[in-house]
Amino acid sequence: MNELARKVESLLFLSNQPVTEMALAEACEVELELVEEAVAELEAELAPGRRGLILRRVGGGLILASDPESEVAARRLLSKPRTPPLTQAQAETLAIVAYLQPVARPEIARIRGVSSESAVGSLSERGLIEEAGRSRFGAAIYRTSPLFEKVFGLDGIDALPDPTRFDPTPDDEREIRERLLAAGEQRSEA
Amino acid sequence: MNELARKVESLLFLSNQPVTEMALAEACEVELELVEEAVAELEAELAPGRRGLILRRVGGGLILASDPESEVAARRLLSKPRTPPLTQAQAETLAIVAYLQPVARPEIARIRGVSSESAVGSLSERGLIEEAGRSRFGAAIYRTSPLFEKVFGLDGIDALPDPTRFDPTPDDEREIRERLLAAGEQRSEA
Amino acid sequence: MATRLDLDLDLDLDVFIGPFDLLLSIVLREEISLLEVELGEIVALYVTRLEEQGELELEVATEFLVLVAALLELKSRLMLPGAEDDLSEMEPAEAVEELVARMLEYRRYRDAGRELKDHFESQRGFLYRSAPLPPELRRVEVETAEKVYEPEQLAAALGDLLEPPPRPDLSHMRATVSLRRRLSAVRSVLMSRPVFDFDDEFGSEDRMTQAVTIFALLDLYKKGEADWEQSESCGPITVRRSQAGQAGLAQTA
Repeated sequence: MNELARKVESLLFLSNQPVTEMALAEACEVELELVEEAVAELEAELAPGRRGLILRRVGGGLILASDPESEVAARRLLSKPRTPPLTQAQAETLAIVAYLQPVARPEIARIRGVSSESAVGSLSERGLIEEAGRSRFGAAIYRTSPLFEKVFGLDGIDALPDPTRFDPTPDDEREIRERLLAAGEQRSEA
Repeated sequence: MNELARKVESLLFLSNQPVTEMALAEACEVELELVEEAVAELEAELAPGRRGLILRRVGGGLILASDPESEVAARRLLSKPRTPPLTQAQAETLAIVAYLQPVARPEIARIRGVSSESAVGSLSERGLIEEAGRSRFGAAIYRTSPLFEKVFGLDGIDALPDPTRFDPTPDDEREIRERLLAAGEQRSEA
Repeated sequence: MATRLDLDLDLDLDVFIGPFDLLLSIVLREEISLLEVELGEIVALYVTRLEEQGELELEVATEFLVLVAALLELKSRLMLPGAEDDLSEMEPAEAVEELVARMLEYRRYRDAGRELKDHFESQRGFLYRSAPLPPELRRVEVETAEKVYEPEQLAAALGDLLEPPPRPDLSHMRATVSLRRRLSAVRSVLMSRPVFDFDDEFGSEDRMTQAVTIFALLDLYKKGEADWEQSESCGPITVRRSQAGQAGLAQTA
């Protein structure tokens, strides 16, 4: 590998975000064409099956990733699955997704009365909720995952307990949704 | 590269900490000897000057590092300036902690002749030393941290230069002794 | 390391005037007792000299300070009651040995520090990756996952969300009282009764309403519609419809 290809490999190794060829060229203070050549060389070196690393193009940039073949071993070595207690924001968000699923992100925000991005993000990252498509307006729609049912010891979503403090009239799900939205609107006005 | 060597490379890529060969063997569910062979293969592949990555033995384990050749470009890309060099006070204090660890703060002060609070503070802040409890008299006791070994590229504390290298020479001793005692004589003779 | 021990410092103390190293030899020969030497003054002089040379970085130990610190320790041992017997017998040679040992010990770490410093520089080109694990490795695997959360937590959270929020507490906000309304309130009383006692009519209102009513009275007085009097401070206020006010009141009505 030539010096520039080595340098590109170093830079991609150190960066945990995708890096564009332009950014690589600027960092190495060379012409873009040279970087493109170097990337091609590196790409050939890291072709699947050759090394433990692979070169991926993600969102217009380049990123090094580990070979998926090693995932099981990596999990054994590194994975310390975390199941920390849920924060109130996470519990509320998860409850909304669990009881109303599928539910779009703006609806979660309306019910909680606050933007719920960070809670949705951490629940997705932990694999408790997952995207189930997009709404007509392009908003992500969420549902709970199979992992959710296992970590809550639920035999299916129907096994969720009745919401506590909820009056016992046999309200249907639609009514819960409306009541949640109504309460949420009052919250965001307050 | 064979499959196991590729796997080892993947695992080292994913881990931010040095990994022992034993841990690699357990993760890959193979015999230690096989991992050692794979590491040898990887070591040859990543010998300095061949790739952008270098395999290093640090802190009792293996870790991937970028080639120092790409340091300037990497700092530019990640906009990470170099940390300042060690000051003399920090270097002396670090030497005392490294060679005498665990060592209490008053002992550091006794050797250096000055209270070494700020040096101890900045070394702790840099993560190079850490508290390892309290002495009977309540003084903080320090030792070097795992980061120290990583930053200094040491495969464990035993890899520090042999302390006898710093033994004062008989000349040093004679010089000091004369300086302490001879002034009066010289002057009275003069 | 070929750095010579630097002990050059001119002293001007009560017991001694001259260079520090001379004092040191004299002390070590026990011609002056260490107990009589003001070590603090010596340090102060040394620090002043460093400052004059623009080198004042107190964290930087120098052999000079190591030596003074060692002397200080010897001196404090001399001053300890009871310890004196042992130490008064300390031969000058022993004190010298102790000082030499301390100086040599310091040199050892000074030199090791220099080497560590160089080593640090030589290693700074190696950079390590610090990236979080990919998300799939941070997650619990479905197959091995166990129950860790209580579903009741979700039921409770949803219950909280179903509860409409409590009505906002507005007690900290001041209710507004309209001057116009108070004007018409006073006028309507004046219509039915030409003379009245303020407290009888408005004493049951809250303080704010009473205050605005007083403003209304002031306004009516200015317009010539009403007179009022209070014979003593904080006493009753008598309000009286004025002659000139008749016409106005009639109009308003």
